[in-house]
This record gives sequence, structure tokens and C-alpha cells, in this order.
Amino acid sequence: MDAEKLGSLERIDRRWIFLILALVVGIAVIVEPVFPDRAGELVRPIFDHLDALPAGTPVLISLDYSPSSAPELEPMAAALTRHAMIRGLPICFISLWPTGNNMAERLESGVLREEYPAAEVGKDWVVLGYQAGGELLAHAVVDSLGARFRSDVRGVPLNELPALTTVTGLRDFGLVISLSAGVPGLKEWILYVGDAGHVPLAGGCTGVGAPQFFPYYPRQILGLMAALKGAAEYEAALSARYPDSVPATMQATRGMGPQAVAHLVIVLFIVMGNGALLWRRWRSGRTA
Amino acid sequence: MILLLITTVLLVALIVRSILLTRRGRLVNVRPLTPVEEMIPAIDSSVASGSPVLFVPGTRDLDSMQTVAGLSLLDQVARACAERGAELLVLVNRSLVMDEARERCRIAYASVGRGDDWNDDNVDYISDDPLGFVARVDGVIARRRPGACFFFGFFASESLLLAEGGHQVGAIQIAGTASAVQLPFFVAACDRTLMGEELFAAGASLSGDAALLGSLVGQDQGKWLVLILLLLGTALVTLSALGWAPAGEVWTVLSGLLPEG
Amino acid sequence: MATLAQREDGVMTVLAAVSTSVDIWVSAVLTLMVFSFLWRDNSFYKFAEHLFVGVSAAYWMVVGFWTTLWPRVIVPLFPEAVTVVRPDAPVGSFEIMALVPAGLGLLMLSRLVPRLSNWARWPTAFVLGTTAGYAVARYIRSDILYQIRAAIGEGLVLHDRAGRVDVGESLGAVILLIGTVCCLIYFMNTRREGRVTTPAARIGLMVLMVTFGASFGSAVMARISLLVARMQELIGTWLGLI
Amino acid sequence: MIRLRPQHLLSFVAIVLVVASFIAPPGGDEPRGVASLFAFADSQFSSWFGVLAVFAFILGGASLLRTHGRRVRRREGDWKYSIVTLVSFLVVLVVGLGKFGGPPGLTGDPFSPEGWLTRIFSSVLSPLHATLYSLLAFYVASASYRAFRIRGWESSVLLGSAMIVLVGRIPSIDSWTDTWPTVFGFLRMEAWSLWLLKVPNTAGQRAIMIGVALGIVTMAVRMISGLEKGQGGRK
Repeated sequence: MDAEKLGSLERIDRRWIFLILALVVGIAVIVEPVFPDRAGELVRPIFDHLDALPAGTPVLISLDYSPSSAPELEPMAAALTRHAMIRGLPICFISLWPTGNNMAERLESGVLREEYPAAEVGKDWVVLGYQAGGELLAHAVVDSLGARFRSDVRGVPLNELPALTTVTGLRDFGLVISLSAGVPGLKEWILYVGDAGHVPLAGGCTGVGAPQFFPYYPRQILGLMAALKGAAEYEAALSARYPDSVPATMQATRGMGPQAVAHLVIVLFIVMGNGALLWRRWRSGRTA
Repeated sequence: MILLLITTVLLVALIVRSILLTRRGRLVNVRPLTPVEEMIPAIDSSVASGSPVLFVPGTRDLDSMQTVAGLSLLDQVARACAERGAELLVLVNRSLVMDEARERCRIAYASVGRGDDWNDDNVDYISDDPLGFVARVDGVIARRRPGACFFFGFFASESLLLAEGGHQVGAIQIAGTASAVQLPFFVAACDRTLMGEELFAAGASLSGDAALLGSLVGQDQGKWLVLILLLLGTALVTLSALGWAPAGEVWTVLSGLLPEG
Repeated sequence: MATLAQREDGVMTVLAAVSTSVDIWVSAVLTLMVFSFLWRDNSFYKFAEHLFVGVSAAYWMVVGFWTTLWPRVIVPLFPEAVTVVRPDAPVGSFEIMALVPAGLGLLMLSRLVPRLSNWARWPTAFVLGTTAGYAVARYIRSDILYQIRAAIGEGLVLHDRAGRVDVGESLGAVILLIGTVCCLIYFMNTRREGRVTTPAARIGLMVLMVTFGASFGSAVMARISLLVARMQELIGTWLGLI
Repeated sequence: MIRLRPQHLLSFVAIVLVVASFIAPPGGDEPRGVASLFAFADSQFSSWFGVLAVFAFILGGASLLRTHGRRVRRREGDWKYSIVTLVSFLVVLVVGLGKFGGPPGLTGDPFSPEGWLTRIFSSVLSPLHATLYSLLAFYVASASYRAFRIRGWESSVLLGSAMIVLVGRIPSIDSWTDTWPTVFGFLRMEAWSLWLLKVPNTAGQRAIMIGVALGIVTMAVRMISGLEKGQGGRK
């Protein structure tokens, strides 16, 4: 190819980028390609921790998000729920966000009742739901769940819930996980529960929120699921370990298809621009 | 609380002291800010090509210090535009900011004796909705083709939407924001970017006013204080972790004074 | 003939999947109008833009009226007004303090009368005063002192869970501290050339560039998610192709 | 006798609030005497700002109507589109203030699910929001193509760190680098991407935050002392 043509790759009309990106994402949305993944350094510890808990140990999941951030965080909640059900770990859902009850309902109808018809509310999972107070709530329940929660969302008192018979405070849970879309969220759990209460803690967060949580790994949180990719990695670990007990391709893995091709397109354009730049430099170096 | 009080008093005292010293004639040597230095040439080139200058003072209301910093840069930009006869378009998304921006432009134009050239309609209120606002600004950029775009103040995801709009028409773009999340987008898409605290220093730097520049010296002294506190604290904690008990005791006292969370 | 019938049948099945809801059509058409701006400015985009401005400006004004002006000014000053919205609500008492913001607001409106417009400087002076006043202690507390505390953390020698010195993490802590200090030095307003400060500022700028690159790269995923959601809406909900 | 100027009000209000943050801190004891006055200022001033901003809507609305009204009257360029703005603005204003479509009369929630305002929000405003946001996906692509170049060392560093994080987010590639022989273990995408976000990124963000706070305090001092020249001619 002659130099001039290659040089034009350095400054292509950005509308070509737009067009190619739109086409590629559009096609990926229809075709839903699946890219195999594996649990990485940040996600693996959460999976392994949950996988090693003795059956019957309750885990606490705090659904600190709302419908607008659900596309990124709900797949994490679903994957954790499936894992806990397979392992026979009772789950306790709470939330620092007013929208949390609604998010728990979506999990109950979408995952729990759908895929695990034998599981019973109260015994295999409980929804304590939202309580006002934000970080103060997290702080208050470290020693005693009963300090702020009297009953679950259906009104059943805590001492009548079989799932929580072994639980007084947060230290009695095998793991506490905050799926966090903002404030209050994972940061508050780290400061008030993980650091101050010495409770094993893990988290999930959105792509935009992720950079602020990396410093806490691995000393203050044992793992972190960041954005859709984190959820997809957890799903990958789950289907590798229990291929027969979970759906073949889950939510996040499906959503990663368009993501992966879009990232690839962006990376290729950057490489192309730099390649053309280097080529031009090399050529002008030779002629000079 | 005590440490907060001490820090506040100390910082304010340092800044005021520097302002007073500079007023009495102490010379200050302030680092030149490249984005600020390129603002006037950008206005000149707009004048040469007969295109307007666009200014956006962020997308927050007057309760954000970043908006105030953006407006203090508007003072200077408006003066420069008035002197050179450039057409200045200010697009805002808050009514209070609109009022304040008009007032400032009026004063700036009057201060260079061009008060009659100013028309309040050049400051246009669009919509409180940041995205509705951006939709209009991008439209205005595409149609009016400004030669220079200035984005100074708080921006959320609007940053890249604005900067790419301006790039499309080939405007010289100079931006500034203190919001750390949005800086990467401005740095990538604009010609020059005031990063973080530079936004607050830019107005002083552009005005060249001795007292204002003096305040920047005080700010630096405050920063040295921060650095000392940071290094001292780290040293104490590290020594105590290595088993030197006295360091631990000093740190316990000191950390008790620092606010939690 | 059969082929034609088959084809018609095919067209019908495709059409049957397309949404019939007016709201979904409005939303899909507006989406396409905005996307058309990526090609270039055109009359479809102009329409969407002007609609967006009109609707959103009015929407936020309505929100401001019902959530702020009504409960904080109108009801405290005219207690009976509460029954307009909630007929069964108890009527409260007149609150004299609500006169202050109302008065400031009216001064603001003096801008509409050219002769009185200088009065509007008072409410803006009040606003700028609150902005400056709140900022001082708030930023010193949460952004200076708290960040110093977070930066000190657990010092430079870090141990892993088993209590051994974690070399990798400790090295990271040292680099983190050096990076923070260098960035702070880079931003110094009165930078003198020096054996320490000049290279420190250079390192600081490099750390900043790494920061920006990494956050840019990390934000791409969130931005693509938004596009995917839009595409799903168009292709799935509207055209029914998924 | 000093003539009172708006600058005096600015300084007075600001100083009251600074003092209030020390003698009536949030979450402290119930303040008494003079302290309660400061506590009152601290809690009320920001809500007064909210009220003022709503009053200012009248100025903004008037400006909007005037700008577009003039364009229509004078048949300036694109005047037909100004009709769209004017009509939609007035319609939404009337629908919203009159609480059309919801409970009878002016009673009930202005944002009730059956109200027209809610419908306008969900079928007009929210798709426009979402679409404008999604333009960002295209713009990150074009901006990164343009900016991430091996030009100076600054932009090369920017390019390098962005590429590592970007490639680290592509599922199959990052897991492929895991399988590389141990000699190349240091090249693992994930480890690099994690380290970049954890160490230099935190350092940069932290320094920016501390610096910005110092800049803000300095600016506040300049405002209070009346050194900031503009401030609406309050000198």
C-alpha cells in the first residue's frame, strides 16, 4: 500500500468509527456471541470463599443499588444467589437503599422461585429488606442484627426464621457482600463493618465506581466484582464448577458479547492510528 | 475537631499573610499555566476567522465553587473579547448562573469602555437539565462554528459530549474542571486542560493581580503543611508497625485528632 | 403463487413483532433523531434538540415549584394552601422565617425591572457567601484531613493475613506514597527549579497521565453499556428482533 | 459610616457559616444560646439557596421565552424549531403545574404514575436522556482514537495505561494472557490493569482531591476578603 493511503488512516473521518461501532454493537446485540472467560484474581477469592463454607452457614447480601444500576449489579446478585443455593447456604438480603426491597423481589421471582422451586423463604433465604440509616445502619448491626431489624419484610419475627437461627450479629455470617452502586454502599461497609467489625467482606460495584475500591483489595475486602466483567467472571467460575446446576449462559456472560466486540473495535482503531503514525515517521525518516 | 480548627486557622492565616505580603511589594514567581496562556491567542484566532467564542461555566449552580471559578475566568475572557471585538456566546444551564454571568460580562465590557457592545442575550439560559443543555450546546456549536470553546467549571458526563462536539468543528478547545472523574475525557479530547486545582488558580493567574497571585503562594505553603503531615504520619505508623512503641503512642494521639470517614 | 404467499407471510411475522405502543414509537423515533447527529447536524436532530430543551426546561421548573417553592415558601406563608394539595391535611401555622428566602427571591426578580435591577446583587451576594462559607470547613475536613488519613493508611510495611511482611503490597504502598507526593508537588503554584522538585514534578505528571489513561479505559465499559441498552431497546422492544 | 454593599453581605454570610461549622458541628450536642443562632444559619442557608434557585427559574424561563419568541417574530434562522421549544415548554409547564391526568384538581402527587407529566417523562425525556448518554460510547471511541498516540512521552503514557486497562476488559484476551509461561507472568493483563488502577490511579486521584480542596479554600478566602474582582461588581 502506498504511503499516502496508509497515512490517511491516521486521520480518518470519525464517522467511520461511529458507523463501525454501531454496526458491530448492533450485530452483537442480535447474535449474542459468547466469549469464554474465567474468574480472575479479584473474583476468584469470593467464589472460593463461598465454595468452602460449610453447608448451612448463612451469608448476607446487601443490595445497595437501584433499577438504573441493576444491569451491572443484578447479574452478580443472581450468580451469588445460585451459588449459595447450590451449596445450601441460606441467604439474608438486606439493603441500605430504599429501592432494595424491589431489587430483592426481582431476585426472588427471577431466580429463586424460578430455578429453585424447592427452596423455601424463611429457611433457604430471607429478605430483611431496607432500613433507613445508611452507614449508621451497617455500623449498628455488626453486633446484633436485632438492633435494627425486628422481622423480615413479610413481618415474620427474626427468631422465627430458621435461616437465621445461628445468627446474632454480622460476625455469624460466613460472608458479607455489598453490591454497591454509590453512597451508601461498599465503602461504608468497608469502613464500618469490615475494618471496625472484623467481618469477612466482599463487594461488587459498577464500572464507574470501580477505581475507588481497588485500593481496599486484598487487605480490607477479600475480593471485588467490578462491572459486568466481574459478574461474567463469577458466572464463568460457577458454570466451570457446577456445569449441570446452572443455566448454560447467564445474564452477564451474554451481556459481555457486545462489550467485548466494542472494546476490540476501540483497541483496533487505536492500534491502527498509531501504526499509521509510526509508518509515516519511518518513511519520512528514510527519505530524510 | 481540634485539628480541623487548627488546620483551618493555619491555612487561612497563611493565605491572608501571603496576600498582605504581596500587597506590600513582595515579588511572586508563579508557575505559568499553559492552558491560561493559550486562551488569549485562541480568542485572537477566532477574531481572525470571524467566528464566535463559546464559554460554558460548568453545569452546576452557583452553590458549586467550580462554577464560581469558571465565572471568574469569564471575567477575563469577556474583557479580552470586548477589547478585540470578538463575539462572545455564554451558554448556561442555571438561571442564577445566567444572571451572574450577564452581570459580569456587562461589567467586563464596561471596564474596557465597550459597554454598548454588550447584549444580555449573548448569555443564553438553555435548561436546567444537563443533557438537554448539552443537546443544545452541541447544536449551537455545529451551527455557529465557534473558533474557540472554553469549558470551565463542574462537568459530569457532559464533558466528553461537549468536547467532541467542539472538536468536530475544529475549534481550539480549552477546558478546566476539578472533577477528577471527568478530567481524563477533557485531557483526551481538548487541546489544553486545567487540571484540578489549576482551575481555581487560573483566574488569579490570568488577571495578573498581585494580591490574587499572593494567595497562591499561601496555598502552596498550606500544601507543604499537608506534605509534612502526610510524611510524618506515614513515618510514625511505619515505625510503630516495625515495633517502635513511642511512635505508636504519638500516632495514637495524632490520629485521634484526625476525622474518621 | 405459493412463494408470494410465503413471502407475505414472512413479512407479516416480522411486522407482527414490531411494537404497537405509541410511547415506544415516540421513544424510538426520538432515539434515531438524536443518533442522526452523529452523521451531521440536520433537521431531525434540530427537532429533537428543540423539543428536549423545551420539555426539560419546563420539567425541572415544575419539579422546583412542587418540591421546593410550594412546601418551603407558599405553605409556610399561606398555611391554608396545604389543603389545595391534600384536602384532609391539618392546617399549620404561619412561619415568619419563610419570609427571608421569599424576600431574597423577590429581590432576585427585581432584575426584570431595569430601574431596580441593582437590587438583584444582594441575593447573589448571599448565594456566593453561602457557597464560600460552606466550602471552607467541608473541604478541609473531608478532602484534606480525611485524605491525609487515608493516605497514611497502615504505613509502608504491610502484612498479609498470615502476619508475614507482604513485599508486593508494601512496595505498592511506597510507590503510592511517592506518587501522591510527586503529584502534589507537580501542582505547586510557585515551583522553583530544584534538584528534588523538578524531577518530582515530572514524575507527578507521569502519574497523572497514568491515572487519566486508566480511568478512561475503565469508564469505556460503562459507556458501552449505555449504548447496548439503547440498541436493545431499539432492536428488541421496538422492532422485536431479539 | 460605612455604606453597606453586597460584598459585605457575602463576607458576613460566609464567616457566619465558617464559624458555625466549629461551634455547631453536625451531629454534635444540641446548641444553646448564640450557638443555636449559628446552627440555625448552618441548617437554613442552604435551603434558602434552593428557594432562590426556584425564584430564578422565572428569570430563566423569561429569557427562554424571549429568545425563542424573538426568533419566531423576526423569522430568524431555524425559527420553526423555536416554535417546537416554545410549545413544548408551555405545554409541559401547564401540564405539570396543573397536575393534569392525576388525581382530581390540584390534589395528590404531581409525579403520580397516571399523571401526564410522568408519561411525558417516560416517553420523551427518559429516552432522550438515555440516547444522549449513549452518544458517549461513540465519543469515547473517537476521542481515544485521536488522543491515544505515541507523540510526546505524556500522551504515550496515557496511551499505554489506557490500552492495558482496555485490553484487560476483553474476556478472552485477558484469560489468554493467564496461560502464558511463568517467565512472561509479569505480562499478565489482569495484574497490570489491577495494579494501575490500584496504585498510580489512587495516588493521582488523592493528590487531585487534596489539591482541589486547597484551591477551593484559597478561592473562598479571596471571595470573603473581596479580592475576587468580578463578583457582579460588588466591589
